[in-house]
Amino acid sequence: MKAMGLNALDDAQLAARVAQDIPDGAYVNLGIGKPTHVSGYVPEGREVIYHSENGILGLGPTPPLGEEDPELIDASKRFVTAAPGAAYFEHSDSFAMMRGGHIDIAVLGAYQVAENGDLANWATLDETFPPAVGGAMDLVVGVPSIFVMMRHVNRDGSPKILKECTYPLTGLGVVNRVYTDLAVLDVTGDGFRLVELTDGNSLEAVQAVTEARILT
Amino acid sequence: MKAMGLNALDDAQLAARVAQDIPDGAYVNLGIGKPTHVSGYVPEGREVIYHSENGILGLGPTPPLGEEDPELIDASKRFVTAAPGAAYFEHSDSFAMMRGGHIDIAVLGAYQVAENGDLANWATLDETFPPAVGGAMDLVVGVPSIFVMMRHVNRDGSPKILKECTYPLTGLGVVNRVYTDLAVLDVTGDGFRLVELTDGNSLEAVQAVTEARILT
Amino acid sequence: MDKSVENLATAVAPITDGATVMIGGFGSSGVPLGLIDALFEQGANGLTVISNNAGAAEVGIARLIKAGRVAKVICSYPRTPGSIWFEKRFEAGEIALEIVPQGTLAERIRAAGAGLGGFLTPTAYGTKLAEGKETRVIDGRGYVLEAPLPADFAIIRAECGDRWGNLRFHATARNFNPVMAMAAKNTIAEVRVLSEAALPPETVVTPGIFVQSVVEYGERP
Amino acid sequence: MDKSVENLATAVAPITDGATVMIGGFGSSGVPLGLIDALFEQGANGLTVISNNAGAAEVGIARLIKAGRVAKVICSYPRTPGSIWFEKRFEAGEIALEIVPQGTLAERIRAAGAGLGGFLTPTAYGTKLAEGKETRVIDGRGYVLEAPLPADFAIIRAECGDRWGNLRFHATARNFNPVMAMAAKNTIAEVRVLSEAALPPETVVTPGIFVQSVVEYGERP
Repeated sequence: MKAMGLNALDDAQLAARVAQDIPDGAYVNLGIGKPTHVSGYVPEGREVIYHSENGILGLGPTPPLGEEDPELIDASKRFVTAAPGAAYFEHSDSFAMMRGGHIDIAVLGAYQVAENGDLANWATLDETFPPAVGGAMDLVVGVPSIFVMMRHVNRDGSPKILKECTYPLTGLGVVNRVYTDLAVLDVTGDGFRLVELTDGNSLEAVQAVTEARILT
Repeated sequence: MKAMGLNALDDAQLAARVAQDIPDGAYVNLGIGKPTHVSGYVPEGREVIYHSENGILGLGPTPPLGEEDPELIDASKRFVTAAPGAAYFEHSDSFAMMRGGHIDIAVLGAYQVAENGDLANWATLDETFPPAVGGAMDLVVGVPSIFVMMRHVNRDGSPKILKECTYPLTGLGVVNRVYTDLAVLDVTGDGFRLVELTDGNSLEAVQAVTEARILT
Repeated sequence: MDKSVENLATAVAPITDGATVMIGGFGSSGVPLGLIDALFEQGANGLTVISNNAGAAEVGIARLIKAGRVAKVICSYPRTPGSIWFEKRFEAGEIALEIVPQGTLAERIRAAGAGLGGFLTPTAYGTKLAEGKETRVIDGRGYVLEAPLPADFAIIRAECGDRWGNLRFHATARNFNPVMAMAAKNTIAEVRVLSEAALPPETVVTPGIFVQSVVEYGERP
Repeated sequence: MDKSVENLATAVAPITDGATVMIGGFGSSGVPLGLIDALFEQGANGLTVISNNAGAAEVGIARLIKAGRVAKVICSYPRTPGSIWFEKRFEAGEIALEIVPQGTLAERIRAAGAGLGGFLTPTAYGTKLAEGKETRVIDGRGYVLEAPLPADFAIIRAECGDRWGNLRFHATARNFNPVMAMAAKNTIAEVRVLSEAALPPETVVTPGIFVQSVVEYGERP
C-alpha cells in the first residue's frame, strides 16, 4: 500500500532505480523477493556477475520453459542458467565469498532499518513461526555495500525506517543505503541522509512517514 | 651404525617389516626419508592408498625416466605418478584429511621417542639451522595410528628411545608404535611394551641400548 | 578397494536409532532422495538431522518428519515454502530446532571434517543467534566462537562416483554435499552414475577418503 | 569483464615496497616463476613473503632473497635442499622468519580469505611453535588459537585461466594456489594457457571472484 498522498515507485521502477547503482564488473548478491528483479534492469553494456549462496557465481537469465535443469537453481529455489564465465562451488567456498568480503554489493529486503545501519530482515516478534535465517547474517557482515530495497512503510502505514529496530537484528550497523518507493537514503555516521526523493514528493511528506530523522 | 653386537635389520628389511602392518584398504601417509620406501614392500593383494600433503591421494609408483611430469611430485619433491582412483586437491583440503582423522596411518622418521608417546622429529638443539616443520605437527595430531620408523640408536650409540625427549617436540603422546632395526615396541599407558625383537637379539641386549624401560 | 554397495537398503542399513545424520542438498537440488526413502523404509528413529532445509511437501526430510522419526533439526532455513510437516511438528513441540546461519552451518561442518576445535566468525555477532555464545572483539570487530558440528552419518548425492568413493557433482547440486562428506564418521553417497572407470583425478571434487560407501540411484529429482 | 593483462611486467606493477606477498607453490611445483622474475625486475623491496618454502638454488623466491629484497619469510619449511640463500641471510640476521606448521599455514590463509577471525587447531599444541599463543582444552584435547593470515598480493600459478579470472590447475601444482587466491586483496595469476573461451563452470577450481588479474606465461617449470 502506498503512503497516503505520496508518489511511489512501483516494484519495476524501484528495481530499475537500484540497478542504476550497480556498476560494470561488480560481483552482486541479490536477496530473495524484490531484489531478485534488479538484474533485469541493469543498463546495457554493464557486465555484472551475480552470486547465489547455493554455489554459483555467474547466474544467467531464467531458462526457457521446458529447458530447466532441476539441479541448477538460485537461492530462491528458482530455475536459472549459468552465464559465460560462471563457476560452481560448494557451500563453504560460497560463504567464504560472502563473509570474506569478495562480493561487492548485496541487495536485500528488510522489515526494518535503523539510523545506525542496523538491519532486521529475518524474524519478527511473532513467535508462532519457526525462525529461519538462511544466509542473511553472513551477507551483511561480509559484503562491503549493503543496499536495502523495500517499501518505505508497512501495509498498515507504520514506519520501517526507524530510530531503532524493534525486531531481532540480522546485523549491527551494516546497511549503507536504503532504496524505497518514496526515497533513497544513505546511512551515515550521523544517521539517514537524503540522496533523492521520488519525483513529486516533498521532504516533509516523506519525513512524516519516517520515524528516523532524514538529514539533508 | 649398528648397536654393538646386535642383529639389525637393514633399511629394506625394516621397510618390509613395517609394510606387513599396513592393512588392505588403508589410507597412509609416508614421511620423508626411510618411510618413503615402505610402499615398495606392501604384500601383494593389498590396495593401499597413499596420501601426500602437497595435494594427492593415490600416489603411484615412480615414473620411468623421461616420463616425469614436473608438476606431479610428492612431499619429498620426488617425481611420482597417480594410481587408479587418485584425486588432486588444494592444501587446506589436504590438511583437513590429515588433521581431521581421515588418514589411517602415518609412518614417520624420528630423532627421539619418549615412553609417553612424545615425538621429536622436526628440530634439534642446534640453533645454527633455521627450523623447518612442514606437515609433521599436523600429521601427528590428526592421524590415529602414528608409526615411527628409525634406527634404534644414534650414530654415536646414544639412545633415541627415551624416558623423556630432550629435543623440541613435534607432538605430545602421539606415537603408537616404534619400528627399529632392533625391535618393535608399542607405546602403552605404562610405557614401551615389546612386540618383537629382531631375530637373534635378547631383550637384555636391546634394553641396554634403550633409555626407557621396555615392558614385556 | 570397492566402496560400492548393491542397493539403497544396504547403504543405509548401518544407521541406528538416535543417530545424527547430515543430509545434503539445498531446496530440491542435490538432495539424496533415494537414500532418504531407504532410510524411511529402514525405520531408524529419534534422529537428529543436520541439513540446510527441513524438507517440503511430503518428500525427503519432510517424509521423515511427518512420520515422527526426527527428534531434532539443525538447519539455517526450516521454512521453505511447503514445509508444512516441520511447521506442524514444531508448533506441537514435537521437534527440537537449532537455527544456524547458513555460512556458519557450512563452516561448522567443515571444521568438524578438518579436525578444528572451533572458529571465530563475525556472522550473527550482536544478534539473537549469538546469545549464550562466547564472543570477542578483535581490531574493533566482533566475533562469535562457533564449535565444530560432526555427525555419525552423512547421506549425500552426487552426479558421478567410482568404486574408490571419488565424487563429482552437477551444477548447484554440489552445495552442502562435499562438506558433509568430510564431517561424518560414515558418509554414504547416492550417485546418479557409478562409473566403472576411476574418475580422472583432476575432476574429482570429493576425494574418496571422505566417502565410506557409494550406491547408484539413477533417478533425477 | 576482462581481467587478462598483456605481460608479466604489467601484472606485477602494482606491488609496492613493504608489501606482504603470498607466493604459490610447493617445492618446484605450481610456483609462479614468471611473475617472480617480473617482480625481481620490477624492484619492490622490503617484502614479506608468505610461501611454503623459501626457494632453492638461485631461482624463484631464492632469487629475491639473494638480492636482499625480502625482509621476512612466513613459511613451514624454509630448509628445502638447495635453499642456500635463505640460510645465508638467516644466519646473518638479515631476514626474519616465522615458522608455521604447514596445515596451520594453509588454514590461516583460508581463514583470511573466508572472513574468519581465527580458529582453534590441535596442531602444535604443547610445542615450541605454540609458545606465546592462546590455548584451550576442549573435551580433554588441547588447541591453539591461530589468527587469519591475509596479504596485500598473491602471485600464483595455474594451468589454464579465462578472462573472468577462473582458474584450473595441473596435478600437484594446485597446492597453495587456490587458498592464496582467496586471501589476498590483489591476486595475480600466471597461467600456462589463457583460454579464449570461458572455462566450463564445472571444471573451475578457483572462481574468478578471487582473482584480480590473469597473465599468460606458457613455460613449464
